[in-house]
Formats: sequence, structure tokens, C-alpha cells
Amino acid sequence: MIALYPQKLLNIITIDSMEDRLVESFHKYGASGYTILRARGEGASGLQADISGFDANIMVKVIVPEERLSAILESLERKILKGYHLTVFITDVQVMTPEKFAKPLSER
Amino acid sequence: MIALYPQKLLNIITIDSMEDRLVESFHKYGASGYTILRARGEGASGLQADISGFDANIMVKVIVPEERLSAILESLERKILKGYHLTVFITDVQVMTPEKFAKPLSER
Amino acid sequence: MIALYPQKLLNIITIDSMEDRLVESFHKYGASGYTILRARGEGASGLQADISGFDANIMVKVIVPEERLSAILESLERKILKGYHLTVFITDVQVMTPEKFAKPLSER
Amino acid sequence: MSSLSNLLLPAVLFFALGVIARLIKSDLRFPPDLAKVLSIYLLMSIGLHGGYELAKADLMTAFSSIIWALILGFSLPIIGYLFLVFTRKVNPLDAAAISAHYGSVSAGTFLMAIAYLDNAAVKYETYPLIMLAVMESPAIVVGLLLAAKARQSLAAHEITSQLPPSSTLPANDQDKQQFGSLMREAFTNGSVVVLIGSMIIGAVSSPASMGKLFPFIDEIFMGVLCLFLFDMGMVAARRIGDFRQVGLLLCAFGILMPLVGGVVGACVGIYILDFSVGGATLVAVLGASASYIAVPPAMRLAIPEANPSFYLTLSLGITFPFNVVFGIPLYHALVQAMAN
Amino acid sequence: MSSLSNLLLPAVLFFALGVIARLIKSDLRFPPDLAKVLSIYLLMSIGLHGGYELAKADLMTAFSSIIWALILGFSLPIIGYLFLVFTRKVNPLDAAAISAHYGSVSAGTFLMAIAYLDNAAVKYETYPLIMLAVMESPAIVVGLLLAAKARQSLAAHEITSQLPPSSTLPANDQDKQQFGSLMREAFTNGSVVVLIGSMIIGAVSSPASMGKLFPFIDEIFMGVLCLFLFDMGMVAARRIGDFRQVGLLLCAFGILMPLVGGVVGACVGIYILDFSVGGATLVAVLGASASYIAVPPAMRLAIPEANPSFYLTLSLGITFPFNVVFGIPLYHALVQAMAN
Amino acid sequence: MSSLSNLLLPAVLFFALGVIARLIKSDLRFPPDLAKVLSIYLLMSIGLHGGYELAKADLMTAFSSIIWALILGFSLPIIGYLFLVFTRKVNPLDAAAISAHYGSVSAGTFLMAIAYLDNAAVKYETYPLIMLAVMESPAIVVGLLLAAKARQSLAAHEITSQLPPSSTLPANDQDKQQFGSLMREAFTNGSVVVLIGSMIIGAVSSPASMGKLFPFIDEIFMGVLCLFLFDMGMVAARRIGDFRQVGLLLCAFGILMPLVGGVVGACVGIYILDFSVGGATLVAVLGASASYIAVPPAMRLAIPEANPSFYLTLSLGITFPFNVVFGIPLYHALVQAMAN
Ligand SMILES: Nc1ncnc2c1ncn2[C@@H]1O[C@H](COP(=O)(O)O)[C@@H](O)[C@H]1O
Ligand SMILES: Nc1ncnc2c1ncn2[C@@H]1O[C@H](COP(=O)(O)O)[C@@H](O)[C@H]1O
Ligand SMILES: Nc1ncnc2c1ncn2[C@@H]1O[C@H](COP(=O)(O)O)[C@@H](O)[C@H]1O
Ligand code: NA
Ligand code: NA
Ligand code: NA
Repeated sequence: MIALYPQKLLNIITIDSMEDRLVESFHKYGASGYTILRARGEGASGLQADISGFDANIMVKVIVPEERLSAILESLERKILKGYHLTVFITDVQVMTPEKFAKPLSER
Repeated sequence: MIALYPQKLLNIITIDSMEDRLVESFHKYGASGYTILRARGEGASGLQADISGFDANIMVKVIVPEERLSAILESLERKILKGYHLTVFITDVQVMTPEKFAKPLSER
Repeated sequence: MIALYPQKLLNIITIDSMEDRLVESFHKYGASGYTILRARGEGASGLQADISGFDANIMVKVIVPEERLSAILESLERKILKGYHLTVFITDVQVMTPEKFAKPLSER
Repeated sequence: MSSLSNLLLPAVLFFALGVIARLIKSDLRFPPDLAKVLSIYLLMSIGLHGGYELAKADLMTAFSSIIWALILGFSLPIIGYLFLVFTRKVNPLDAAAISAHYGSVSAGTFLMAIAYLDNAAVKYETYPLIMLAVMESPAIVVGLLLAAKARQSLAAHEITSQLPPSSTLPANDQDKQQFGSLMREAFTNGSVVVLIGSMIIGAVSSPASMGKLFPFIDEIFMGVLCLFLFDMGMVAARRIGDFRQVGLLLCAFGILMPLVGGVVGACVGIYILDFSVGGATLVAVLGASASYIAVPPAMRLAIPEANPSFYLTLSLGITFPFNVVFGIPLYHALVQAMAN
Repeated sequence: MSSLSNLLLPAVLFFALGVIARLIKSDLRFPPDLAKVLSIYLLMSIGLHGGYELAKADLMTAFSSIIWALILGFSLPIIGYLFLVFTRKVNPLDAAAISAHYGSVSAGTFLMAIAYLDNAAVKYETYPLIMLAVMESPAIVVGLLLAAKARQSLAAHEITSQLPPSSTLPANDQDKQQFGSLMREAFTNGSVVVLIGSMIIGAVSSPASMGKLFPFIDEIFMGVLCLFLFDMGMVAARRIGDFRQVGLLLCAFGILMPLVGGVVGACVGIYILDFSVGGATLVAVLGASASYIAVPPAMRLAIPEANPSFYLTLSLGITFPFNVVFGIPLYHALVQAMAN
Repeated sequence: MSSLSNLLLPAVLFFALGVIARLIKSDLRFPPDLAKVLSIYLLMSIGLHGGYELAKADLMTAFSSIIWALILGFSLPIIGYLFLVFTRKVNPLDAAAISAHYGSVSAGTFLMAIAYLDNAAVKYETYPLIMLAVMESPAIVVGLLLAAKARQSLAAHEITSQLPPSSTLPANDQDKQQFGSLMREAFTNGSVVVLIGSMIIGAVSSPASMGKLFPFIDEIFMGVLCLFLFDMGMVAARRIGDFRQVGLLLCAFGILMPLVGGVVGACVGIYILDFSVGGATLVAVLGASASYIAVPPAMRLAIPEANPSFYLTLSLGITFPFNVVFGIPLYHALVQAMAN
């Protein structure tokens, strides 16, 4: 049996132009990596239909150890208070190699 | 510490031409939003390889309060009984702003 | 109320050229299907920015019954030991039709 | 000889190259959105061209072309359906879904036919272009009606036990609403909008402003068509592999039905619409070709009980390659023979 | 008459077709990345062309064109802002975000104007092309400054209770850093890089090597422009629907403001830069047009408190279609009248 | 002088513009699928052209071109490997992966060389085109063999402790199967299929039908090449930044190795294949250029232990820009000198 270890998976859905700012804070708050998917959607701020690339969303995924989650969440909350539209949710996941997610991008 | 609240995340994988019908039912059953990703895959109904756009899938994600989930699930079950191929799964997630997901799209 | 049954959702993030090898092992180890999303990201092996298609990632999702998970995980571990970069995580999900995910692709 | 020269047209050869690339399991992949862009360009080009010509057209002939396009679009699926139900190789819902494809048309096949006629220096009327636009959708309506009938007869014969009960209930409000939305979708279909829109623009624009468009719509047309057929060759090859699942008899239908449609179309073109050999060949191609763009997604939504690999394999994997490679020169020879 | 002939230009008609396709809810969708490719091509083409011409240009005139482009880019948003704040229909932050769009420019509108002038066989100078490149970014700076002012006055008037506190804090280190990065983004904006880069390449390349490029940048230009405007028609139509949310008075601003910008631009073009009728019409179009590519994402990041559907509906859904269909012939007529 | 005129070719300038756009951190992004479409178009165009010419070719020369392409493809990686292992700057597996790239070729560099020769009005034979197609894959085979050798010697020298054990096991069934599938992938590689397919189509198609394709494959070719190199400039610049990670000595290899390959290629072109100056320059470019399309993903799969940023930085970030900007005129001058 392969041993599995708990981690948190942070998900953020927002407009594509937020990408640089989010990536910056992942570097700053010690994430070991992130993944970005192109998305469309609808929510409180209306339709983001990705029509001709004019209104695309991104879906961002970050696996972090639980103890590093809240610093990132707080930085997201600050952005939300400034008026940015971020749809955020967290999932419990299990990983095979917890050390991988403990090594910040900056120490690569 | 930022407080987190439980919600349900509904995931649906199906062919891209189902999109309008699904979106319609999200509006009808009080979802606060949804997100759509372009996907490919394989399953009981064969390969959906997204070759030249001829056989693409979509992956749809909807965060809903638990109490509103079953109405949507029932509408999905009705579709499945009619013969539509829908791969459906539900995850527990935690969110920072539960009010956001309680406000139906129709009341925007 | 619609009854829901537990399953495991296996997620793999890696470079796009790994696709054929992964799909092969899903067939071999009895997955009932899989879904693939185009992705970008950053991690221990650097930036995968999907610039002009030269460094794209894929995100792969497989729903499997818990008892069939470990065979797939072991095959992934073998790949990781050979030097392949795979970001792997597992989530608990609930499905409406567990039989669907018990039927291997090869028996279709 | 005419057939051989067709086989050496670059467009046909690129189609074959696409098929071969898949068969030898090459990793060649065209970006998923390319085919769409190319087909928008191709429809826009022939639309502008056709509209420009049609400005000088005879209204009466245009009108009867439309009427006969509708007749073809409605009657061919019924012929196909009766035939399929008669052979008992598929259930009635599959038969409805399959046959709907043969009432509609394939723009790729039509464009290939134009390239073929141009290469053989055969002149043709512009009316078949209107027919191409008109025939895209009616077959979807017929498909829906046939499916409704099939569901009823399934319910009546009490062989419904394998099918979930809900699908055999009499049409309720929701179903009617869905029927309405499918109708709207059929007639506002993207290809139809591009084609008819471009024809109108070609008809009303000034010759001077059209002149500036010609390098774009004329000179690179043949090259873009080659690229498109290259791409479509790979799409078709992806389905050819499924033919074992489909069964030999059904595959035969994928060759027989275009022959029937081609003969019916040729008759309409020569005897009724009184077109030249080129024009009648195009009508034959409209009759013979099966839709692979508009109809499949419509059938997925309208007849979800039907098995998509049946109709996709038939229209994309069998009828389309057959028409591109063998059908077109055949219909041309047929029309020539009939015209003499 | 001039206006009518504009309405029958293929490019305008394809724009209309795009709008119609959305209004009748057609399932026609252009691949999301197509508009980007087409606009890179279009900017590259006019850039190379313009640069080639500019090699022979008068340095003095080029210089004053740049100065006046900057003046237009800085002053037009201020006019718009004062007007919007005066009407009290939107809050100051929305006013800042909206008006920034009108100081910048729309390459699509500019290209349409070139197609219009070419069709009417009106000659024009190349300097407006430099102005197009120069005007893309300064308005973003003005927008940021206006927003900073708006936030201060909101804080002062203590009507900040609806807004979260953090947004009204005095600019701190992080904000300055963000300002810096927004500035950098404004001036290294993709369109600006393609346009200025292509102009330089066009200016330094040998005539022989440019000759090999002309079929690509000239002959298919008009066709690609049609395809681009077709696509943009669908983008615009997606926003037209939101006009109810925006309100009638604000919609009026979307037509009034380009008229103001057009008149100011026409004056600069005729009286100050001393351009021909064609050149001055282009300057008027620069004044009249509102950005929908560079400014919206910049405002999303810089003024997140502002409501995007206000500025997107105005610039994409109202001002852009107005300029393409009615504005261009109007500004041309205006300049003709003023020039006599 | 010849070198300077190269630097002012639009295609080179667009490549530089792409590099600059990334260096100034512009937000300019080409859609991820564009490069693929452009390179399919470019390969199709030169393939059709070349095939059309080759129909008149001398079979004997064609055959010895193929043989020498194979010899170059097999020998250059071995030279590179020995050199890298000798310097001890990278481990043997990295050395294998890196050197495989230099036995293969870069179609972008080859196309740029053709643009350069066309601009300088230098004639060239068509045989190098066959060599381009032939050389794409053999280097992958050599890379695999070198890696197998490297793994064995690593195991033997017992310095395997850092590496996971499994990777040093003797080749088992699964490995052989993987080797087979990598071989198949190497020879059914997408670029090879497009290039060889188009050459055959160009050779067998009738002159009349080819005539209809020429506007597409000829007239817009140079423009599309510019767009492609613009895009590739951004791709290359993304890797230039990593050169610090790679180290100076390795970077020197990225310039030295193409010089070696260029000289070897020039000798083969002049002394063995007896080509004209133009043709021999193209063979030199084949020898000098490093693959960045086919080989990197193959190495990722075949030698996962190797560090991709080594070979990507070298082939995309150093060798490719060096060849496009400096290498091509250099090899041309070299061949000219040798030919006299
Ligand atoms: N309930 C939801 N479920 C899934 N995605 C959502 C939900 N609400 C919002 N989103 C996504 O988040 C984006 C921004 O949401 P909003 O800020 O609510 O406009 C939308 O475009 C959707 O893609
Ligand atoms: N076990 C699975 N895991 C992940 N995705 C699946 C699974 N089964 C099916 N899918 C996805 O759902 C789509 C439709 O599935 P099906 O209805 O089984 O053909 C497939 O094309 C896949 O993208
Ligand atoms: N902590 C993480 N969270 C989310 N995705 C990650 C994480 N680490 C790595 N990835 C993804 O996995 C890919 C390969 O990771 P790596 O092997 O660490 O380079 C990256 O390009 C990311 O897309
Ligand atoms: Na038909
Ligand atoms: Na303006
Ligand atoms: Na080489």
C-alpha cells in the first residue's frame, strides 16, 4: 500500500488578467507550485463567456500544507476587500510525496 | 485565522453541446454561478478526443449550499434517464464567503 | 433524496507528452474512464507556460473505486522513480452511479 | 480517366494524407479550433462569390432551387429511415438519427466538388449554393419527427423495457419547449448564418469594394481547402477505426445511401431544375453528402438514446471519404451520361 | 450618400452580420483566440506599411503628431470624467474607469476608417498611425490618477461606508509598486509592441525584401479585416444586451463622447497638424474611438471597485458600433466641411 | 556586408522583436496554438514546392543526399556527446539528451536560410529539403542509444546512488516495448509526415492544379514566415533567461556545436554532394541547427532523468537565435570561401 498524506488544495476562479498578481503572491507566501486552467463562467459579476478572448476566466489550483494556507487566504481576502472578484474554495486532498509541497518556489 | 464554511462542489463532465441545457438548469435551480472548462476524455460512450473540435467535452463546476444540491441532482438524473451521458461527482469544499453561494443567479 | 456513493478521484498534473503513457496505464489498471484538461503551471521542474504550445501541461482526472486505486498509484510511483515529473493528488468524491466507475474501459 | 485525375487533385491527396497520418499513428495534431476557422473562411469565400453572381440570377430559378432543396432535405431522410428500419440492423431511434444526416449536406464535400469541377474546367450555376444553405437544417426537423414516431412505436410494441420509462412518455410541455429550441438552433446554425450572410453581402456590395476582397477569397482558396481537407482526413480516420463496432451491413448503407441521394439529386438537377452538367453534378453531391457538422450535435441533444458512434462513423468515416475520393467523379460521370 | 456607401462596405456589413448572429442567438462561435491572431496580423500589416512610408516622413511633423497624440490622450479622459461626475449618474470611480477608455483608441475602428477612406479613394498621411501607437497607453495613466483623486474625495466626503475601508487608505508602498507595474504594463502593451515594432521594421527593411511581404500585408488585408469585424460584431453584440443595466443616460454618453472626441480630433487634424482631409479624418477617428483591448483589463486591475459592465458596454457595445457604422462617415463629412 | 543585410531582413527583425517583447516584459502573447498552425503551413508550402521541383530530380543525387543526411544525423550527436562528457560539465544522461538535439534539425532555421538566400538571389538545389525531412528523426535513436550506454556506465561506476535504482536496471521487456514505441514516434513525427506528404503531393499533382495552389504557398509565404519567427522569438526569449542556470561553459557549447555542425555540413555539401553555394549553405544549416520541436518531447519521455532546462535553453535559447541572426550569413560566407 502506498502511504498518503493530507494536504490542502486551494482553488481560485477569477478573470485572466489577475494571473500575474496571484502568481506573485504564491511566490511570496511559499507555495511549491501552482496550476492554471483556462475557464469560462457566470457569477455575481456577470457572464465571463470567453468570447473571442475578451472575457476569459482562469481557474487556479495550489496544493499547500495546511499551515501555509492561511497566509495565502489572508492575501486573497485583502484582494477581495479591495474589490477584486475571486471565487475561492478549499478541498482536502491526499498526496504521495508531502515534501514536494513543502518546498517553496523561491527555494528552487 | 480566516473562518471557512462548508459547501458542496458539483462536477459534471459531458459533451460540449449539453452546455446550454445545463446552464439553463443552474439558473432554474438557484445556483449562484458556475464555471466551465474545455476537456477531453474517454468513458462508456467512447473516446472524446477533441480532434479538430469535433468531439469535445466540457467539465462544469458548481458550488452550491448542500440544501440546494438535491434539486439539481434530480434534474441531472432525469437527463441521465433520458439517455444523456453525464459523469457526475460531488466534493466537499470550504469557502470563505458562504453568502456568495446562496444568492441565485436569477436575483443578480 | 438521491443516494450518493463514495469514490476516489485521482488527479495528475504533468507535461502533455506524458498523455499516451498515462492513458495506457488507465486502460491497463481497469479505470472506467478519464478526463484531460489543458493546463499551465510552475513547480519544481520550472515554469510550464504553454507559450506557443512549447511547454504545456495536462491535468488528468480519473474516478476509480478505492480498491482499484493502489494499482494505479503504484504504476505512477514507478514512473516518478524513473524521473518523470508527476504532481499527484487524490480527493474523496461522491457519485450517483457507482457501477459506472467499476466497469473497466477494456470491457466496453 | 476522369476519376483518376480526381485522385491526383492536391485537395484529395491532402485528405488522404490526413487519413494516413492517423493510420500510421503519427503524433500530428491540428489545433482543435483550426477546422472551425478554415470552414468559416471557406463558407465566407464561396458565399461572397456566390452572392456576387446571384445578384444577376433569375428569381424564378432561385425560388424553385429552394423548393427542391427543401424537398430533397425532407424526403432523403425518410428513404434512409425506411431502409434502415427494414433491414432491422439498428433500432428505430438509431435509424432516425442516422438518416437525418443524409438529408442534410456536407460543405466540405461540396467545396471539394467545386475544386473538382474547376480543375476539369466545367462550368456550373450558382443556385446549388443556395441549396447548400437551405438543406443544412430541414433534415434535423425530419430526424426529430422520425424519432418521435420511433418512440411511440417502441412504446406501443412494448419493447420499451430496455429503455428508461421517461423517454417514452407522451410529449409534455418541457419536450415541446425543447423541440422549439432545437428548431431555433437548426435554423440559426452557424454555417447557415455565415453562408447566407456572406451571400447577401456579396450581392449588395459594390464591385469596387468586392474587388479588394478577391485576393483573399479567390487566390488562397485552393490552398486553404487543401489544409481543411488535410485536417478533415484526420477527423474522418478517427472514425474509420470504429467501423467494426458498426458492422458491415451498416457500413454498406454508408455507401449505398449516398449513391441513392446522388442519383435523386442528379435527376432533380438535370430534369427538374434544368441545370448544366456542372450544376447538376453539384445537386447530385448535395443529395449524396451527409452532414457532419450541424446534424451530429443536434442528434446528440434530440435523440440521446441513439448511439453516436453509429451516425458519426457512417457520416464522417464512410460517406465523407467515399464521396470525396470516389463519389464526386462518379456523380459527374453519371450526370454526363444522363445529360446526353 | 457618403454615409450610405459606407453602410454597404463589406467590412461594415460583416460587422453587422456578427451582431445579427448573436441577436438571433445563432450558435456561431469564433474560436476564442482568433480575434487575437487577426489583430496581430492587422497591426503588423498597417505597421509595416506605415513604417515603409514614414521612412520618407518629415521629422518635425512626426514629432508634433506625437505631442498632440499625448495631449489628446491626456485631455479627453478629463473631459469625459468631469462630464460624468457632473451628471452624477455613476460614482467617481466608475467615472474614472469609463473615461479612461475614451482617451485611448480602438485599432478596429481605425482600420475600418482606413478601409472607408481607401474605398472612397481619399488619400491620407501616415502620421496618424504613429498617433494610434502613442495614444494606446497614456489614458490608462490618467485613469489611475483620476481614480486616486476619486478615492480621496470619497474618503473626504465620508460616503465611504459602502466601500471597504482598505480601498480608501492613503497610497502605501504596495500601492506605489502596483502603480509602477501598471505603468510598465501600459507602455509595453502587446498592441503597442506589434505596431511600433512593425513600423520600425517597415522603415529599415530594404524595398526588395519588403516587396516579398506585400502580397501578405496588402492583398489579403481587406479580407482579414472583414473576418475581424465579423468576429468583433459578435463581441460587441454580447455587450449591447447589457445596455439596460447601464441606463439610458450613460448610453447617451457612449454616443456623445465620441462626437466630442471626433470634433476635437478633427480640429487638431485640420487646424494644428495641417493634415489633408483623409489624415484629419483619421485623427478625428482617434479622438472619437474608445479602447476595448488595452484599457479594460488595465482598469479591472487598477480600479477593481468600478463596475466592468459599465465601461465594457459603453466602449464595446455602444461607441464601437456607433463609430464603425455612423461615426466614420460623419467625421469625414465634418472634416470636409471644416476644410472648405 | 552580407551579414548586415541579413540583419535587416524582415524575418530576422521580427524574430528580434519577439525576443525584445519578452525582455521588456510585454504582455504580448501569441495564442498557444498559432505556432503549430504556422509551421504546418510553412512545411506544407516548402514541401509542395520542393516536391514539384524534385519530380525533375536526379535519382542518384537524391539517394546520396538521403545517405549523407543519415550519416550527419547519426554522427553529429556522437561528436557532441563525446565533447560534453569530456568537459564533465553535465552528467552522461544530460549529455545524451543535449547532443541528440544537434543531430536533428530546426525547420525554422532552414526556412530562414531559404529566405536569406532568396533575398540575396542565390540559387539552391532542392535536395536539402529531402535531407531536412530525413534528419528529423535519426538523432532521437542515437540519443536513446547514448542514454542506454550512459545508464550502464553510471551503474558500472557505482555513482548511481543519487539516481533511483530502477533506472539502472538492465533493459527489460517493458523498456524494449517503450523503445519500440519511441522509434515509431520518431519516424511518424508530425513534421516529417507533413513535409514528406507535401513533397509527394507536389511531385504527383498536375501542373494545372498546382498552379491554383501557388498564390497560397508562394505569395504569403514570406509574411507567414515573419509571423512565425516573431512568435518563435518569444519562445526563444523565454529560454534565454534560463542561461544562468545552465552555466557559461554549456552556453559556449550552444554556439560551438552549431559551428562544428556547420563546417561538417558545408564540407558534405561542397565536396561530397557537389552542390552549388546555395545548396551547400543549406546543408551547412542542417548540420548547424538543433531541433526544438521533435527532439525535446522525445527526450522528456526517453531520458526523464535529464534536466530539460539544459537542452531547451541550449537549443531554443542559444543555438536557434545564434543561427538565425549570425550563423546563416556565416555559413554562407564559409561556403563561398570554400567553393572558390
Ligand atoms: N457558485 C459558483 N460555482 C462555480 N463557479 C462560480 C460560482 N460563482 C462564481 N463562479 C465563478 O467565478 C467567476 C467570478 O464569479 P463572481 O465573482 O461571482 O462573478 C465566475 O465567472 C464563475 O466562473
Ligand atoms: N472514471 C472516469 N474518470 C474521469 N472521467 C470520466 C470517467 N468516466 C467518464 N469520464 C468522463 O466523462 C465523459 C463521458 O463519459 P461516459 O458517459 O462514460 O462516456 C468521458 O468522455 C470522460 O471525459
Ligand atoms: N503545489 C502545487 N500546486 C499545484 N500545482 C502544482 C504544484 N506543484 C506542481 N504543480 C503542477 O505540476 C507541474 C509539474 O510540477 P513539478 O514536477 O513540481 O515541476 C507544474 O507545472 C504545475 O502545473
Ligand atoms: Na444529403
Ligand atoms: Na479616443
Ligand atoms: Na543539426
